[in-house]
Amino acid sequence: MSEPIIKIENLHKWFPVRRTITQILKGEYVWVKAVDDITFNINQGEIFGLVGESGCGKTTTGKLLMKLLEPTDGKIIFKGKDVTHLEANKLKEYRRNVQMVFQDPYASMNPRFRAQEVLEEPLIIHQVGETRAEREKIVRRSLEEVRLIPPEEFMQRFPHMLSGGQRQRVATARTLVLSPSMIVADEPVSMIDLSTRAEILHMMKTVQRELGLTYLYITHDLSTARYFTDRIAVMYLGKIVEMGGADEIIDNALHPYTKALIAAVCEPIPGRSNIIKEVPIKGEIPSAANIPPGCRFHPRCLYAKPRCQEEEPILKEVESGHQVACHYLFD
Amino acid sequence: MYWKYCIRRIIYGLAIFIMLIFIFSALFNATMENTLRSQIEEEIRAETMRLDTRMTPEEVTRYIAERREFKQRLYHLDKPIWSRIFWRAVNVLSLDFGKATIMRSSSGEADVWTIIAECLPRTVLLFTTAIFINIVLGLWLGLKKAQKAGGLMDKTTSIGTMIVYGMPSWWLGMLVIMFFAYTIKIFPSGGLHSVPPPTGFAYYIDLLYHMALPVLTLVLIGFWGSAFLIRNIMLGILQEDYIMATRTRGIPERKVLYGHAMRTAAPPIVTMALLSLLASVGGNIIFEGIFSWPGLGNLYWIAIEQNDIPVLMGNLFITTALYIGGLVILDLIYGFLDPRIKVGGKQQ
Amino acid sequence: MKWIDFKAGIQDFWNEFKRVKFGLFGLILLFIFILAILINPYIVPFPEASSRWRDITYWEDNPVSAPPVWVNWFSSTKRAPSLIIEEHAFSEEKMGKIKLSRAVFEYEYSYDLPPLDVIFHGYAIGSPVIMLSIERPDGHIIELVRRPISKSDGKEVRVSIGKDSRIESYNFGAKFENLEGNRIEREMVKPTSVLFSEAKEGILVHPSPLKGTYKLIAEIILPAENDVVEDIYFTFSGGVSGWLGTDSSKRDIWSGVVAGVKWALLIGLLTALTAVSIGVTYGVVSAYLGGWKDSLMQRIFELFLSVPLLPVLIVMSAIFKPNIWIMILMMSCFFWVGPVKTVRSMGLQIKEETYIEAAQAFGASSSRIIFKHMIPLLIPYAFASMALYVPSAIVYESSISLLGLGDSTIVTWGQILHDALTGGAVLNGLWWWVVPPGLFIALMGMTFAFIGFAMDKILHPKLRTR
Amino acid sequence: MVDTDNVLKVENLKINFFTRKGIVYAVDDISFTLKKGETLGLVGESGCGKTTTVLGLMKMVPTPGEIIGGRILIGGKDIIPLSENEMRKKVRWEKISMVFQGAMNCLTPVYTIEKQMMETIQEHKNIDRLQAKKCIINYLNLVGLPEDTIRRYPHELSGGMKQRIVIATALFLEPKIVICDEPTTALDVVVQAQIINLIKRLKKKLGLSVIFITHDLATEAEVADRLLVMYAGKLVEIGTNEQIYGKQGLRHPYTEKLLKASPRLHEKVEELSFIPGTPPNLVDPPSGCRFHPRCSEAMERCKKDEPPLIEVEPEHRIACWRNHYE
Repeated sequence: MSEPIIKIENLHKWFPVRRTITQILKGEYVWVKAVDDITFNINQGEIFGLVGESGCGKTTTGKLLMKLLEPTDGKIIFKGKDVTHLEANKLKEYRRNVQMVFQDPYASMNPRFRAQEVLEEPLIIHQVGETRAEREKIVRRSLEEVRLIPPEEFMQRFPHMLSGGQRQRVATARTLVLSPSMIVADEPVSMIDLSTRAEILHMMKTVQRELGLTYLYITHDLSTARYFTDRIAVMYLGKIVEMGGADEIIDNALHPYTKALIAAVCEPIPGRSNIIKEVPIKGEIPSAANIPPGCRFHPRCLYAKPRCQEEEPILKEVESGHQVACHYLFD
Repeated sequence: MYWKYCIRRIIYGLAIFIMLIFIFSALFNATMENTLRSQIEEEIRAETMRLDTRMTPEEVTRYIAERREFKQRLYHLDKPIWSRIFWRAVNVLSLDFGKATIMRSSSGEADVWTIIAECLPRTVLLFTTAIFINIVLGLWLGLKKAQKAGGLMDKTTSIGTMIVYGMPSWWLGMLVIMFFAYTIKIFPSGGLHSVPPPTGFAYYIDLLYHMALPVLTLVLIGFWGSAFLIRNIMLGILQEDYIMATRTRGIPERKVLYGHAMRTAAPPIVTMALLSLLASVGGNIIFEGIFSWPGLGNLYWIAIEQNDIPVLMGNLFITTALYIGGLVILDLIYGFLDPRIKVGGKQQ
Repeated sequence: MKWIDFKAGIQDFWNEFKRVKFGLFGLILLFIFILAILINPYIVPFPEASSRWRDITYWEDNPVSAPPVWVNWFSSTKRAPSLIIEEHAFSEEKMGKIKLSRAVFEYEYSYDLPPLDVIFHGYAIGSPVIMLSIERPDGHIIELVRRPISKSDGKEVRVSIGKDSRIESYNFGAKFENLEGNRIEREMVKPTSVLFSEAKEGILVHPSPLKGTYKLIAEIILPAENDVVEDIYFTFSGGVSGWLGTDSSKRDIWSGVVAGVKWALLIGLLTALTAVSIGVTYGVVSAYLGGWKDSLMQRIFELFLSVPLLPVLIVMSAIFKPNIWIMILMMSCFFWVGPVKTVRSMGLQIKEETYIEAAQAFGASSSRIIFKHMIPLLIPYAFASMALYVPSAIVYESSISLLGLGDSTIVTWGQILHDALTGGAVLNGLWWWVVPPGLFIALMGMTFAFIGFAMDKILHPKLRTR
Repeated sequence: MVDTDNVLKVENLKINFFTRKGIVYAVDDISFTLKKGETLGLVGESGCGKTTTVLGLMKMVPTPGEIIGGRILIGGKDIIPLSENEMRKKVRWEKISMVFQGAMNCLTPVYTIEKQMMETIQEHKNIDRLQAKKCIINYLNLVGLPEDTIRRYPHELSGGMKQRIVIATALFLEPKIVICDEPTTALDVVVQAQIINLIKRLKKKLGLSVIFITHDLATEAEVADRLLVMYAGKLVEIGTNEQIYGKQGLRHPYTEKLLKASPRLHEKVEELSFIPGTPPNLVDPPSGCRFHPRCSEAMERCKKDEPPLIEVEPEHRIACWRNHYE
């Protein structure tokens, strides 16, 4: 719980936008800055949460870590090795170590594959297990790890024959067959009914403890993030605005955006139906192609000052492990 | 926003046309050059006949060689192959299709472009009339079908669509002629107008009278398909959330159907109906031969029968131009009807 | 995909398909077409029609432009149909070295209009003499033809009474006819109409049929020991002939149309199969690769899309005179654009599916993703569109053939229609020449339309009505 | 007798879907009332029949569904016998309007906002365009949108803006009842909170009665005065906000479990509980209490007999045998 397993340094991902003819003639480029200079570490055996609204770049970050996208700039260092740009065979090796759980478990499995085939596929791709029997043993073991017991009962089922929770278990089991050291989980429970959501989170946590895994948990839901993660980074328009221990961030949020996010969360507590609870934020999130200058949050910030329009704030440590990027707090 | 889209689409269509012309020129280069060479030889032979009889045989040979060289240079036949192809394409693009070997225009000219220009409006007239009637009928029937999808009418007309699906229009044309022109003798068997053509207003009546059978055939074959297509598009849209939302707002069904649903369906309906009909123009073109309708399609028949390569090629170029033109117009209409193109993409 | 899953998949699809009635009907029609190919020799009188369509000797016993036999059912004047009589009473006499054989064929005539011709067939070796005569129900015996055969080691003998017995028939008729009022040219006499008519005045001018049993007698003189005439039979060229009549070149249309089934199926299925396979792969690859490769592939696709198909095929056929295989190739070369647009958009959708991303995250190669994950999903669509391209391919081939640009070594429906058109069938109302081939094109198209639309209906649940 | 307090009263509503696989009992014998000026929450897992219930209230159940029984009283008048035409002209949108799930898809893409709203106004009210336009702008301002929005096409607007337009459209005929079917699910957290605030504010200002549907208990806690909990086409619990969310109290096991399964922001819990199993198939629902196969406290009786809704305290009714003898 101390060594960083992965270090992200100044990572950028800019997507080019189709330009008009005049823009081409003038040599102007237009970018959607999905991820714009982020730096963070994830320690061995830790659950790291990445929180933000849709379009803030959290999923792009996950895909960059998965090497499903090539970063525009910056570095990714995994277990001391630079993995920013990898050749095909090295990439394959890297992918054995880092796996991904997707938002929609049903969509993440080919509907024509049986659970067994779904689980076998990574083994076939990575040529793990010489024989069918050997592969089947691995499949069985990983199904047991996600508490689908007995495994035989589930191996022959198609995804549509499984319940939502079972599907996400199979999806998790699939990431485990290659015994990775890190798993990127992109909103693994947002598509699952409330009644089973807790079940999946519980299972994922148990597996993590048993196998000593590291998670990057991507979510828009602060309440599950608090329950599930050790540390949280809050993203806004491609940047990390606040980062720190999960409890620290939620109980002691400093950045105005984080505060707004926390205020917006609904909770099953009685007697709130008559109160209009103000969310301290203005307007809606702008497009990532059109990022405001200075602090990118300033057009929506209730505390914005002239300085915020000009100068971009950087992450500063306020307490040990708690970093915030805001001018307002330090003035 | 919209005019930019228009210009882009037109330029793009032109580019495709130019490219196709180059490809055709390369593909049919050998045949066309053979025709050209024999045409040159023929001209030279005709010239030698008129020569002074006092010339010596050597002089005649030299004369022929000179003329041949001159003419070949004139038609770029002395250049390397890629240059010949290039010049052919350039000629085509400037509407210079050369001279027909046998065929003549009604005024007796051998210029291919003149021959084609005579036929072009007739084809356009016949097919646009048919397309128009097709769409009107198709819309009417398609809407009815979509409204009561799965009903008896929908089912039977869908079966009708399938029955005519693989029916060649020219075969139906043959049957229609046999029946209407030869058995009960109420329509002419073909042609553009009576001989001699009547004058004044009667001319147009006569023209309509001659158009009746071919148009009837095209509509009989065509409108089932457009009705089915329109039904499917409408059915898809009628299941959208906003149709339900509009209904709950208390908007009467008539307005939901003819307003919201039809208006949303308009761009795909226009494209799909026109596209399928455009394809049917491409596929029905020899249909004209059956009715002796002297349009571009009939020209194919005659050019093939008389083996007149320049006319055949010229015809192909014009048909291609027409076809691409149709595709471009289609996209322009689509863009006009769809606010997402007309007003521009998502708000930035 | 494992076999058992494939089977299960097919089973599921079949269960869905069974519910679509018209789809089943299409399947039945297709089955009938295939059956027609398999039992072709048993259902047509001229099983070699396919290979000898343009061989006039194969058809010479048929009447010219005769309507189908079933026309008799609806008509008050019955015409004699085409017929072959092989059965005969045979007797042989020996007079020294010379043999005299006598074969008697019985012909039951009960029609209003006589056959157009009666032809004697045999196979002769040596130099026999063949004498044909007819014994009418009224007892008259007429000697018709006396034909010596020049020395041969074996050849087909064909004696046409209609052609070779004009004088004999005239002479017979003239005995009854009042020739004063009606001057009749000998050359104008139709022997069969004299021979099968009542022996009374008007036999040459307004003959009335004499119904009853006729005996056709063939007497053969075999002058040498080894001379033989064998395999003898009579053919009658009827006033009606075959299930679908004959054309102006005496060809049996039913045989031709049935022979066309296999070519139509071949052209349609082969073209659709090649074109759709290319199109689906192209669309998926284009969708999967994305970026500039996708753009480039799309531009190429649009170039092909902008080609007016039939005119180009016509011009190419006129200039290159392709055979049927090249023609199929040519059509495939343009047909493949058909499914591309839909497949690409479906491919783009599938590509966005998380399981594709998941496979990428496991390090699956592009080809694995395309062939293992994407194409299997498109197979039902591919089959449906294949079914719908079959009729187009058939119609295109017919159109080209209609212009007389088809492959002349085979017989297709389009070619029959071309012959009909040039033979003036439309003008002369020879409907049995025009209707059947086109009807078969339409039927074949309908068959595949039924199947294709049924599959389409299953594939697009949004269009389901219930 | 006209019930002055209840703007809407539903009695024994039954809606079935007649599908090829069999009859789906989507809404099975539901009764409830909506009081003037209150927000009634309707919660349940996906597929439990929430949306079907409210579509039934507008008589807009999509085919092959049908209302097969019950009464729907709006202002004391049963609307079930009304003809389609009467519904369209007098009830829909004038008395009861709806904000749909997925507002993004609820606007016709080829019409401007003005045209769509104008059409609705003119269909119901006999006023000229100028007045109508004023009214539209008025309501757009009310939901916090600028005036020039009326010239826009739907694709030019963000999700939150579209949702606001849909809300404005639902309100401008001044209906007494507004149904909100998951109006916030597709939106981001912050926008969600904004829309919820908007609905609350408008409710107060215009004196509306709102039925608010969601699958999320936490969201419901923020808006609903009273709650209906649905499970597999049945009502299992009716109670006030306090009764459902309060610290102590009697709850249906299903509600109880759902509550324990929702994580809370300001309370660190080590373990969340969950409900095993999956919601039943409504073609062949379980016998007795429909929740019994997933209930940890199920008794023998639960398997056989269906529990009725029993009042356990004022305003609070629960359908569970556990409470029957208490």
